[in-house]
Amino acid sequence: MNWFLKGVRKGVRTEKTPSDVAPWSTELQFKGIEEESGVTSESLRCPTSAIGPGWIAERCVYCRRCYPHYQPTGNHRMGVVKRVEKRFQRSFYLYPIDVGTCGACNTELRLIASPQHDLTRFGIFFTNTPRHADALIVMGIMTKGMREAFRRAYEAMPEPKLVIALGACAISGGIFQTEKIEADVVIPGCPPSPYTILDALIRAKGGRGW
Amino acid sequence: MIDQMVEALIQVLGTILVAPLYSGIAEKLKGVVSLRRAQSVLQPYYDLFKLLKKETVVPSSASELFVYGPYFTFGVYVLISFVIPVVYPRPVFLTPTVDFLGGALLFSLVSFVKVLSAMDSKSNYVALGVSRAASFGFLAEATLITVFFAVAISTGTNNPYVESAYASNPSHYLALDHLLATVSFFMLWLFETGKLPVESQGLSEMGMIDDSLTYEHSGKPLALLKWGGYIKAYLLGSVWLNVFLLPWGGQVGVLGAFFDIGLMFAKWMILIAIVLVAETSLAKLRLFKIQDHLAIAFVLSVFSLLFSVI
Amino acid sequence: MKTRLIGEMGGYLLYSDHLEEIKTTKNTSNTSQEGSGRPVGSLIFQYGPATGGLIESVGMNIETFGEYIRTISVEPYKMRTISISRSIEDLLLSVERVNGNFAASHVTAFLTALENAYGVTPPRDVILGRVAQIELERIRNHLLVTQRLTEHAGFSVPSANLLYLVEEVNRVIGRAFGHRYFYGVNTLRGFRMDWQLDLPTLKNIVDEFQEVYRGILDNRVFIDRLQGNGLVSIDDSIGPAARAAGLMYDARLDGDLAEVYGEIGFNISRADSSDAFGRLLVRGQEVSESLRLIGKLNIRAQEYEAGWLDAWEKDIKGFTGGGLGRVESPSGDLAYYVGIHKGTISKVLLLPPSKVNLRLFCSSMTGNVFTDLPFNWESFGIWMSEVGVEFV
Amino acid sequence: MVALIVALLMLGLSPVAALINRRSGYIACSAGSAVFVYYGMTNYSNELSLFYVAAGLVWLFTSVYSLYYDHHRWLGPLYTSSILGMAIALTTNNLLVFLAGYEIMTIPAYVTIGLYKKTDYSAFVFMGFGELSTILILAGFLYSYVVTGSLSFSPLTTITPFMIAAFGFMVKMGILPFMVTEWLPIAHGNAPSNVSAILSASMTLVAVYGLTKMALLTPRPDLFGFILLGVGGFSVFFGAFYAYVSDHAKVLLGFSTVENNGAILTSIGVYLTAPTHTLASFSLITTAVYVLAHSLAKTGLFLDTGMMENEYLILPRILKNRLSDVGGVLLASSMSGLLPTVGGVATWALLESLFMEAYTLHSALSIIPIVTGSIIAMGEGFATSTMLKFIIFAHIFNKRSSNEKTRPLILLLLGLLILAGGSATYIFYRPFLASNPALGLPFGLIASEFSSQPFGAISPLYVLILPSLIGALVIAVFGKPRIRRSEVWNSGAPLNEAYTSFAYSNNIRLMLGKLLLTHIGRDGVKVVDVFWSLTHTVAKLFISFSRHFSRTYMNSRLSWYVIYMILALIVFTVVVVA
Repeated sequence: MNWFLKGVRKGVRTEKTPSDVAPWSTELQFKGIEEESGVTSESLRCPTSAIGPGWIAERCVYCRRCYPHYQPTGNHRMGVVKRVEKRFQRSFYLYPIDVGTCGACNTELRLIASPQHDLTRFGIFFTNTPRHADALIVMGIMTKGMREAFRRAYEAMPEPKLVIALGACAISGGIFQTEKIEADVVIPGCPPSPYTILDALIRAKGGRGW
Repeated sequence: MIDQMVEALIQVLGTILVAPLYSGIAEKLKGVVSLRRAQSVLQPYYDLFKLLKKETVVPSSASELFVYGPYFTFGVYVLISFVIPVVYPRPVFLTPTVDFLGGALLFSLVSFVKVLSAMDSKSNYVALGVSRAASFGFLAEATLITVFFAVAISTGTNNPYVESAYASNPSHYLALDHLLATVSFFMLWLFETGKLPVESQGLSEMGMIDDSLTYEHSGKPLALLKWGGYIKAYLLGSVWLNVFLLPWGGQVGVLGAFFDIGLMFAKWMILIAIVLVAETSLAKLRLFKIQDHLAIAFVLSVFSLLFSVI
Repeated sequence: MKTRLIGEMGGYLLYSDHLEEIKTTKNTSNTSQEGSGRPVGSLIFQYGPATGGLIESVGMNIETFGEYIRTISVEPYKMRTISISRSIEDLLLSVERVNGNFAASHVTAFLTALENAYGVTPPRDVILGRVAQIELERIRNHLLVTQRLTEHAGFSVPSANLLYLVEEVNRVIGRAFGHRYFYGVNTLRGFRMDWQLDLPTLKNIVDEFQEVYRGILDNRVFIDRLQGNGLVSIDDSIGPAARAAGLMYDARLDGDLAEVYGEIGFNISRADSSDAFGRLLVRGQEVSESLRLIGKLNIRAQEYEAGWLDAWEKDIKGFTGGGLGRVESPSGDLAYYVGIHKGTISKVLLLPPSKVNLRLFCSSMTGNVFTDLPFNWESFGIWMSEVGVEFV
Repeated sequence: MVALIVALLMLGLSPVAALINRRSGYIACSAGSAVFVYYGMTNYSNELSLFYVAAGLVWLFTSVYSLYYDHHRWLGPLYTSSILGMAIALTTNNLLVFLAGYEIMTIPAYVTIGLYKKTDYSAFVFMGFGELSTILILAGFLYSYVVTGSLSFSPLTTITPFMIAAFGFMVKMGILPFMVTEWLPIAHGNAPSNVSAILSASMTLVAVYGLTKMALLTPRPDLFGFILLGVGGFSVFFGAFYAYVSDHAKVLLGFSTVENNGAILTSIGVYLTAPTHTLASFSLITTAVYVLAHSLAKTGLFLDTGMMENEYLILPRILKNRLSDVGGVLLASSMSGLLPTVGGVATWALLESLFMEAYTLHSALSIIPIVTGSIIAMGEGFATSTMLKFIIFAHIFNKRSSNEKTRPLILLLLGLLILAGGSATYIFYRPFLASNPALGLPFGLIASEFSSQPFGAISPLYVLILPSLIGALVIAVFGKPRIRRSEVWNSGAPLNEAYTSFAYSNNIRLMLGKLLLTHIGRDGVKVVDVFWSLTHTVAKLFISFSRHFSRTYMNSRLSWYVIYMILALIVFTVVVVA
């Protein structure tokens, strides 16, 4: 009873529009004085050669060495959706698999379930078995131990299904410079903020984004 | 004859089609109380609709049982919805197929087939959950039987419809045996539908009991299992409402049948409210404490039996 | 203060005041022992690597004859190797990503090791800044752990409320440091900070946490899941696990930052039960303590000219040596040893707290049942990411 | 009548035939059994005739099965003569001939177990309890002779003979606290499965028959009836309970027989104590139907174990294929008392009659049927879990398939019989048929009644048809699933070790530790079967006695042992007939 009342009293805390996104998890833009072509990954000592020409979201790990030439714009909608699956419009179940993360992607992914973000209002849910899943969210660098598990998880999922690569490690090898994982949806960031993740997920199922 | 058929149709469709809604509402409210905007109340329908369109992945060594078991269990649930007063207050077409006890036996038939179908996948996670369900089964099944008899014995008939009418009489309603049975059945309902404090639909595989029965299924069979789950919750819940907690207000006649669907909605809002409080203020019991929960329910039902004859 | 054993790092045993080579190999395997041989009807139940119940990938081989856990052995499936043969600044970026949730602790320990190697001490403001980051990290982690516990108990309202607070902490961090996990914040020269730390908001968060925390402690059923669950043998434990058992084990007392902590008046938090419940109690107290400490720091962004850094950049031939850095991460002692040969980094040893906690977890699982496993697991605050890392 | 004579002749010939040629013996036996069934059906006088049908069917299926199973020269003659004994006991109206038949049925069983013994004492234990049973029955019969002055079954004025004999029969039925007599010899003596089947299915059936027959002739006693009722209830619970925690296939089935006999005993108890005549006759029919259900299903399941190489469910190696799988599932569902099978009808009827009695008594006495009913309800819960365990670990969780057709086919036939039989029970409940054309049930309803108006009703036939019909409809509406095969999901790792039957029932060991005296040690979980530890002491005494006996008179050589048995048999028969 006690907690029921507390819950009612506290009320709904889901936010209507995105707000308060950490700058260094958003899109970077050239703000330098000289020509953009003048600055390169080498000249800025970019550890993942994410500069030139322009800023390559997939590679960036936000080490800020390119600052002040490149500065955050505050735009979190960086996800790239290569395949839209309209059938998941109203019911979209995710099975996350961590193939070698530092743990930050995992936490940020969990945080899209926080009352502020509340993935369920978009008809998105986590599930604990690939059999019930519509999308496989893969994060981290592909380690030897997890390669097999990743394959099995993909095998275990019924068609139609999406593969979503989350975070710089998965989509480009990130700071560890390992292989990139092929996916239908690519969500850049190190780690991507909950806003970036939600936005991409919504667009992946045919929505207008967040 | 025709009228009964129409009434039967309304009752059965009113069960199959409306059942998911109540789960949807309950989940929505639970979400709202836990600080979230939460999903649409129609979410269960969306899920079912999507699953019906998806492919079905079958474990390599599973047989037809795995694929078609769910179809059968769904059939049994539909049959039960003919039998017990879940919408319409009078017997409808095919109602006499089984009496109250027969209904209980049909429920255990369902769980029997469900378990075999799930175990056919040979998954250890399914086995883990099944072994738990099996070891609580003896109390659950017993309570279901005794609680159904609790009313049977006070009325002298095992016909649920007569019992409903009988309980609507205030003097019978307030009798100790009826009250005990009511409490007992509610506790059982919490267990049967995987509600707190017994179980909660979480992500952790280690805590699964009922969830394990759908763990390996996918596509259409999964849809039918989930749908069957909604129907089961609706059937048992409605029996509790119509025979135990609120045995009043049922209207007869074809038009009455339509009215009854609305009435059931009203009654269910009350049940959902009760469950909502339970679900949001309780935490999950330790595994072996669940048998205490069930033992209490069982003992209560036995007491109600005793009080009804002495 | 008496010496205590912390753990094993690459062929050495780390004590609170020195490092010594291992002569006799003692069993530090992640396996709990009961009896020998396999009883009739028992099986090895494989849980993981890919689970829905745990945040990270981890494999557990549970020997059971049904519900009752006889022995358990944990294997980290995601093994990452970090090459030390790259620029020290790039290496720093990798160290940040050893464990994202403890990034500040890792970077601080690593940098402290370097600084000790070169025998320099950074300005006070830099050290205060690092302390602040570690304490913020602690608050977030303890909130997260509590949230996980309530989630496993199906305790929906507190669980949601705590997740809300975790997100809020992240936002406070993000506003002040520009990044929610301190990535790219710390450099060899100090640390970057864009805005003042929003202390009032942080205070509100912690106040609300305390309210929730008291609320869940009132719930008998929830407490029942934790009490008597995961009793550890306290002798060689660390961090909250040790303090839950009433020990004075805390790197903030004997680690590299002990001095600063001493000056700002750090009080150790302890409990008197070495089970999951005790660990929750300790975390509950530490959240408030961390807030108090942060309040006293009033940090501001700072860069400094690290003398050793220039030396290193000019690569003076023949600088050879090593340094040890140890801090108290949210889950216990975290230590780095950095060896430098002729001006380049030749060896990095890591002792992550999760490695020790993992051993404690396994030893405390025997006799438990499956359903209590997640509670015990979360109560240690283990992160597999830092266990699976290897510097080559 | 002709049929009976033919049947008895064939059965009588079969042992002789078996001595010459095993197959011919079994064939004769099968034929005889078939005729016996025919006799039972055509001369359907009262519920007792249903026993004939049940027994006949058991023999028929077992004998046909034995054609493809038996692998021991002694087995044929012993098996067939045991059946002959049962036939005699079932069909005679003379007390002593009954007893003779009873012995002819039992003694070969001793020998078989003696021949197949793994542990020396099992045969003796079985013999000991067997003889104890006989002695009690004999005493009961003699007393009845003293009372009535006739050696034939005839109405009695006192219940004492019935009481004495009842205990004798209960020993044979393995009713609590004699549970051990049921499973121990089968398991430890490891009788061949076809003998296990007749031991567990039809030998107890004969005991039940005797009990019922006596009951019919006795003025309905109140108190004693309630005792039987209660004891039956507890046997159901403990039988099912111990079955659930057993991992030896035959022990499990043996305990399940205890459970079923308990239910049957309860049903007889209801008959004896029923306040109204209607209820009495209802429960009598129920008794017979329960016997039918149990005999058929139990036979099938034991024959199933005949296809096992290893009798421990922990690592079962059973020759399985689609046929035996389906058959096994059907049999198990009947054993768990699920509609629409015969077992389901029986369970339903038993519970109804118990609670009807509670209602009609409507006094403090109602407590007994209510408590018993509740205990039985719990037992049924265990029974379901137990049968699931058997099917899962004997059939689903093992991959060893075979393409043998015959024996699995027999299993399937039994399964189908038990499934269709549920609707056939309609015939036996003749006085209790109802219908409701208005609601679409013009026929097929069985109504439970304690007086004029019905208490409840079921229609096994409709339950048999409707769900599958609706299921088919669902397929028609939503279509068949689009299937792709993939390995089982084991959280990303290959599935190396499968869940074991021991682990399946371990929760109960941990939860009900007080009842099982569970002890978790370095080498796993140990539980103590309380009743076994009781009876074991009795058994030990008997063993030491018979050891001594056999050493002195039989030089512990089996042939002598056998000869002694046969002599004993002959002598006994002579004495009786003279």
